[in-house]
Amino acid sequence: MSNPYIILPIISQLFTAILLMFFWTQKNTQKAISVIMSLVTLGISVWLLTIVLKNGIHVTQAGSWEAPFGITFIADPLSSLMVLLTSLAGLAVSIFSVGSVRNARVRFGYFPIFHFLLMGLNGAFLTGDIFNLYVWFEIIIISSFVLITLGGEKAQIEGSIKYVTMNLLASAIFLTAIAILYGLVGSLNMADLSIKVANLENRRLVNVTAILFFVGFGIKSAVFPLHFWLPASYHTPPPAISAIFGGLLTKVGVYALLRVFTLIFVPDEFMINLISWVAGLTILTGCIGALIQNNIRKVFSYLIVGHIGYMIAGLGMFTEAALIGTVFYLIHDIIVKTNLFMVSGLIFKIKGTFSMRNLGGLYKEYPKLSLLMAIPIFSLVGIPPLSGFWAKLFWVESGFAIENFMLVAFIIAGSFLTLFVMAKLWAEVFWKDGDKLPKKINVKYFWELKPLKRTAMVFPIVFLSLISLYIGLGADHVIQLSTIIGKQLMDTTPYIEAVLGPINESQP
Amino acid sequence: MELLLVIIIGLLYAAGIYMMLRRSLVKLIIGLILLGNGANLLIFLLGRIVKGKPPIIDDASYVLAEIYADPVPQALILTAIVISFGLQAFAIILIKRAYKVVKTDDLDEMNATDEDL
Amino acid sequence: MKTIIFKTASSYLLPLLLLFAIFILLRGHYLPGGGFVGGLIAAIAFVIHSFANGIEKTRGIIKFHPGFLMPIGLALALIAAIAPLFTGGALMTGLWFENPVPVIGMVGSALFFDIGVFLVVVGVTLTIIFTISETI
Amino acid sequence: MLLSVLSGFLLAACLPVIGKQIKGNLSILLSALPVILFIYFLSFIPGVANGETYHFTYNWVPQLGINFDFHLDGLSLLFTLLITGIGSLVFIYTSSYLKGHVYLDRFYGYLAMFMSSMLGLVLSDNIITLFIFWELTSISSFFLIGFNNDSEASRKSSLLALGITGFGGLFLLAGMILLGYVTGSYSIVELMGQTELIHNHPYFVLILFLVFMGAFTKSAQFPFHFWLPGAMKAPTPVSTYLHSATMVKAGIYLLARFTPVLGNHEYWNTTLIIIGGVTMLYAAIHAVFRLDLKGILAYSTISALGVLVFLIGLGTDDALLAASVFILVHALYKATLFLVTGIIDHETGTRDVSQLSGLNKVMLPVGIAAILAAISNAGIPPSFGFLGKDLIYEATLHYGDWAIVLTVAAVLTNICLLFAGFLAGIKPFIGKLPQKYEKLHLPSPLMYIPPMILAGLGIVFGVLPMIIDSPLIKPVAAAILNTSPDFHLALWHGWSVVLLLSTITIGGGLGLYFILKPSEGLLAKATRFEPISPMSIILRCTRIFESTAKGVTYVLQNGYLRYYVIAILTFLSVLLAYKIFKGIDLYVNFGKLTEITLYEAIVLAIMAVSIVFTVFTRSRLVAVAAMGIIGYSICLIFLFYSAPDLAMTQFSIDTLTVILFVLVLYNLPKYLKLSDTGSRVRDGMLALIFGGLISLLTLEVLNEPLEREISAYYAENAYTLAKGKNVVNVILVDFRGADTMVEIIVLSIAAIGVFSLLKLRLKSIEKE
Repeated sequence: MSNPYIILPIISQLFTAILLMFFWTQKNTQKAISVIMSLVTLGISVWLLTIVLKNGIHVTQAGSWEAPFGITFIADPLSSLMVLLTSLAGLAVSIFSVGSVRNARVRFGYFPIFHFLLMGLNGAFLTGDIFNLYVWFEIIIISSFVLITLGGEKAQIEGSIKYVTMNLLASAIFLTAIAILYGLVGSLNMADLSIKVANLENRRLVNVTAILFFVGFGIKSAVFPLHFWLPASYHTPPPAISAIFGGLLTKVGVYALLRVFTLIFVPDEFMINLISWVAGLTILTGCIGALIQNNIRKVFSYLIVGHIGYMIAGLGMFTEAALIGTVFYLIHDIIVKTNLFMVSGLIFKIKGTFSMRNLGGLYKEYPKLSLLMAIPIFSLVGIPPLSGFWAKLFWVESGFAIENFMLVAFIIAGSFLTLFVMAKLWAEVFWKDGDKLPKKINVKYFWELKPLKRTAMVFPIVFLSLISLYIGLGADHVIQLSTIIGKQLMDTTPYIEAVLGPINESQP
Repeated sequence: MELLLVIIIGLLYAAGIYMMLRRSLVKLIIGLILLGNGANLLIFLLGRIVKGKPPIIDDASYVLAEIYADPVPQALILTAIVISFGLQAFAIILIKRAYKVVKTDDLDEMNATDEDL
Repeated sequence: MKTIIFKTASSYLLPLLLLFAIFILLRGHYLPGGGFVGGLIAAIAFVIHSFANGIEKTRGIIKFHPGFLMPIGLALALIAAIAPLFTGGALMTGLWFENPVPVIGMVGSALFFDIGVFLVVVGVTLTIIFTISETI
Repeated sequence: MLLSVLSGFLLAACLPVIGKQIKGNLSILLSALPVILFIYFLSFIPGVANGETYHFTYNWVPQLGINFDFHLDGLSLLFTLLITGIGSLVFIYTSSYLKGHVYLDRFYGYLAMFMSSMLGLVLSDNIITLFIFWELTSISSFFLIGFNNDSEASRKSSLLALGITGFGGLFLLAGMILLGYVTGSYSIVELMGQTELIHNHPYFVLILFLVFMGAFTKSAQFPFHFWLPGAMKAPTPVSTYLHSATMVKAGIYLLARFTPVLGNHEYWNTTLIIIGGVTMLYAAIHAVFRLDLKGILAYSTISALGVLVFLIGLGTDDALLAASVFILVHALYKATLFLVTGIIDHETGTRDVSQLSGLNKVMLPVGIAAILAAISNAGIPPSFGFLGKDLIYEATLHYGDWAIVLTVAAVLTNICLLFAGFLAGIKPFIGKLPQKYEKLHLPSPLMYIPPMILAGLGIVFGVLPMIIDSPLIKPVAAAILNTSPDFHLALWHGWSVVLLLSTITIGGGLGLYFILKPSEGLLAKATRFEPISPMSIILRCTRIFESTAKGVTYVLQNGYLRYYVIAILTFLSVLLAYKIFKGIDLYVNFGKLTEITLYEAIVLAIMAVSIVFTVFTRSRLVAVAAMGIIGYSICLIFLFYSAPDLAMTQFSIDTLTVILFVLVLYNLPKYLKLSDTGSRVRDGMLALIFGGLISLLTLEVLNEPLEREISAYYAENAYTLAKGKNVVNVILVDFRGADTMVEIIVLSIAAIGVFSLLKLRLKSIEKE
């Protein structure tokens, strides 16, 4: 059904960013605007998901040019869900930024860029046009470049060079893939592509294009062996920035993979094998990488890689149940990873370091905060019934059903390693006696901050923790939602029909 | 002509990749730019090239004449060029900043973020 | 380079080039050109001026930081893009005035959009170039 | 019912808030919860004794068929009573044991959480819910073992325990899901009806393996037993509650519960007999050499668990009956001994048996409890333990061909266990009281009454077995056997081989007790075998794994950007090459190509030369200039092939890029020749291969016909609908205006980025 207002999540973020640029020098105004507008966007996103679930897929054709001639924006359950998750994480990080981002960074455009980034994410989720997707990706890339280098510290620059290079390489590959796709079928609308690619005779070229897309998106979602930029860079910027990166950026890649490999290139046996192996090795590299790290943010970075592997594994199994699992995990992962990076920021504020060796005694000094932080930590592990657990049910069962024991083994091994890593982290950071550890100087500690700032740092963690508790304990609702999405990923006819109108059955 | 363009595109990709693999940050950025140029030419070529028929409707008529160059790839490339200009400008400035902070453009001196365990 | 001739020439060149830029902007819908190229030409006009007279002078002419052209341009483009939403149409649906305007031709939301592009491009280019020149 | 299971979680959730108020003497009030629950579950006894079972269903995730389905039968009832009963005593005991401890509230929180998880575990009919509670017990155990979190040993032990049980837990999860997949049901009751299907399914062995891994790790079976002695770092109430009476029996519960589903199969029986047998002997012998009271008890617990697994493995009616009785017997005496140990530790400050003796003189009631427990453990009549032991021998003696071997193993185990029990329960209390302990006095009754109750029950049940015979034990056996057995517990069975064996056991054990004196030397001898123990082997494996992980990560994440790029491109090239060359049919359709004119050829030649220049020049500025020429050449190509807008844009962008480069490179030093020839050749090869692949791909795409539906639409409607004549521009601002909108945003962001990158300087306080 047609509805021009589905692009409001994009517009409201863009509006916010432009507004913020007008208040370039007023840092307090900027903070207020950011939080208020994040709330507004959250409201819009809730509205969007509600109407999509109620009335089916909503579409708008930019410029009123009918598809496939203009650019289509489409809100199906998956994309509206992603928009909602972006807004949730966005609101949390916006508040967290108020407490934790230094004024110097605010004066140099932190908030506008942050909202541009969110706009880019929303755009990428809502667009129904492959080239437009590329353009949104570029927004995401450039704003993340700016955010990751904002401050210009040595570590930031070194990390960002890797980040920038890999992402530009990914863009180039993505663009190449689009070029070939256009050269083959002469269309850019994804629903249209879905039909046209399915009708192409030269399957080998289709396969090659699919590989290019896989690698392009694979770099962005950091799968093995394309993930190297992530552990090199995610721990370098300020925690608020890591939080939004860790929670959302790689997930756009996953979203794109899900979208493209269910809608345009339905995986054949070769692709399934490829995706499965990549997924398995991603889980393994990520989790063993996390095992040996000392910097807590690096631990989380590696775990991002490992857990991306899970989601790709769901795609690799390519059954409805496995995709439901992937969607469920996507919801969980965005909330929890964002939260964990904020937790790391809070820990840093309290102790002045990210190094596990030099951390300790948190449980003794801040028992209530520690219990709060335990929620995301153990949710990530998937201690049942917390949120990380449920998706595994789907994957393991699918794995058995299609006799892909390798992936089951990898998922189990990954879960175990995650459990161990997080338990170790807990023991080191929270339990260990903190009295004898070196103290950092020249840091403004948590207890020296104004109460407002402290609240701004703690509240978003509470907020997201409550959500992840809800995902875990109220799993039924989330599973219902994931099921709807999983079904639509397997059966794309409603998507295509929403964009192009009813498909004539007689056509091949 | 297509054949020559195909070779040039291959060369651009190869040169871009080769430059990316060097140790100098400046070469790395140049490599990325070459890669971008290659991709743009690729879109252009794969939209099938037509000589001397720009997609501009002449004064007298209301629609384009029969044989004309495909305007879609042109629009795409235009967008791509502008976007990559933004990214390149940023990357170029990054060289400057990196040089200021790290005092070299040797990429091998910029490994600290992977090393601290 | 900063000869008197160049200085004088550039101060005449500036308005001329700006005019040319606006011309390119407006005719873009019919002939090669458009907001983007127009913006670049305008920016180059200022850059030439600054090479001749120094950045301080050029900034004196513009009065405000060129960076502010960006939000203004973006806002203009955004308004042009979402104007149809208020009447229930889709994003970027063309809204047109009834009658053509001399020189420009048909005036519609697309033109405002192109002007937005123009402003952004000028703002961006000048910001980048000025910032670099200042920090050399 | 749901409330009764979850009440512990609720209590735990409340404690952070109200904990401070009840930290003092009020903490004993918390014991009310387990006591109430105990009474609640007692009320089920009459019904269950009559063969009824109770079922409660509360929806949770009906989508997946995962709900709180609670099923209460004899087996569950026995366990719930143990959990709440011993739980009550432990709660009471703790209020005195940890009196005034700063974190007493947290401790109670964990205990309550554990109790709830355990209740959920034994009551769940749904195997996934069962697994959820299973994992929760592991986690609460992690927190309890690590309770003294300042000590590194304590942290390590808790990690080890979580590592092992969590590892097994995931296997169990897989097993449960697989069971659900095979049978289409997550309900144990329903699974019982599908035994046939499961036994004949090709995945049966896999299911067995997975379930066994879960059970063995949790119940500390060989070779995964070693986490349990480590877990003794926890405060004694925890050892009592979790690591002897309840949690470690979860594995036993699981095996018993699944006996009607998976049991009665050759693989099932053999595996369990072997693992159980090895565990019971191995741990029993180990127990003999320990000096630390808790160490002795830990190993004897492992051994007892081995006995239980062994009995379930035997699988005969006798054996399962013996198992049912032994679960209770063991819980009673072992909990007593642990509580007593706690008291000794609390009062004397040591747990070294060789240091302890004669404590009866200062704490008689404690001594009585300990001695009674030791008697029950030894199986000396008229204790309940005697009954248990009898039944075990009964079971082994009637097990066909292997009866003798199995019986000998059981006797040997029991001898060692008896010894261990005496060492822990009797040795500290008799003999001469060392001088340093003369001033000791009796602890608070809150501490010595609980063990006395437990020990007392051990005797009462022995003398009057009918109290528990049909109300409790029979339904348990019925649940495990899935039929209604016919038997009666009795202390005296008449003269028989079993009695003889009991006598041998007691005699042997006593003999050992009088010959073997625990000493450092003995312990040292035993530790010499440490390097080949499963613990060392497994820990060594994990260390090897960790160093491999380190190695692999170092190699992969080596910090050199170019290797990352190489990895990506190699991956991509291999895949592309594989697909392109698989069934290659490259051809060039010359008819379709446009002709080459001279000036175009010249432009392309210039371009090629510039590319080479850019790559190989030694000067940055030359490279940038050559790059600029490449850009201008592209601009010309655009111009030749009908793209004036593109040409204009390319021209201005190229100029700007070059200007930027020149401004930036202004003060950079010269290129250095940084890479050696080898890597140049390698990179060159890779680059050429990749470029070549792209060229091949392009050629092949060019052969495909291109549909132009979309551009045709634009050509037709650009003027009529969009009122513009420059179609490219119309596309940019109208047809695909959204792209342009985004494009100018990209530019703005880049400008902001450039601005902040060059202007922003952080003060040192702002660097984080």
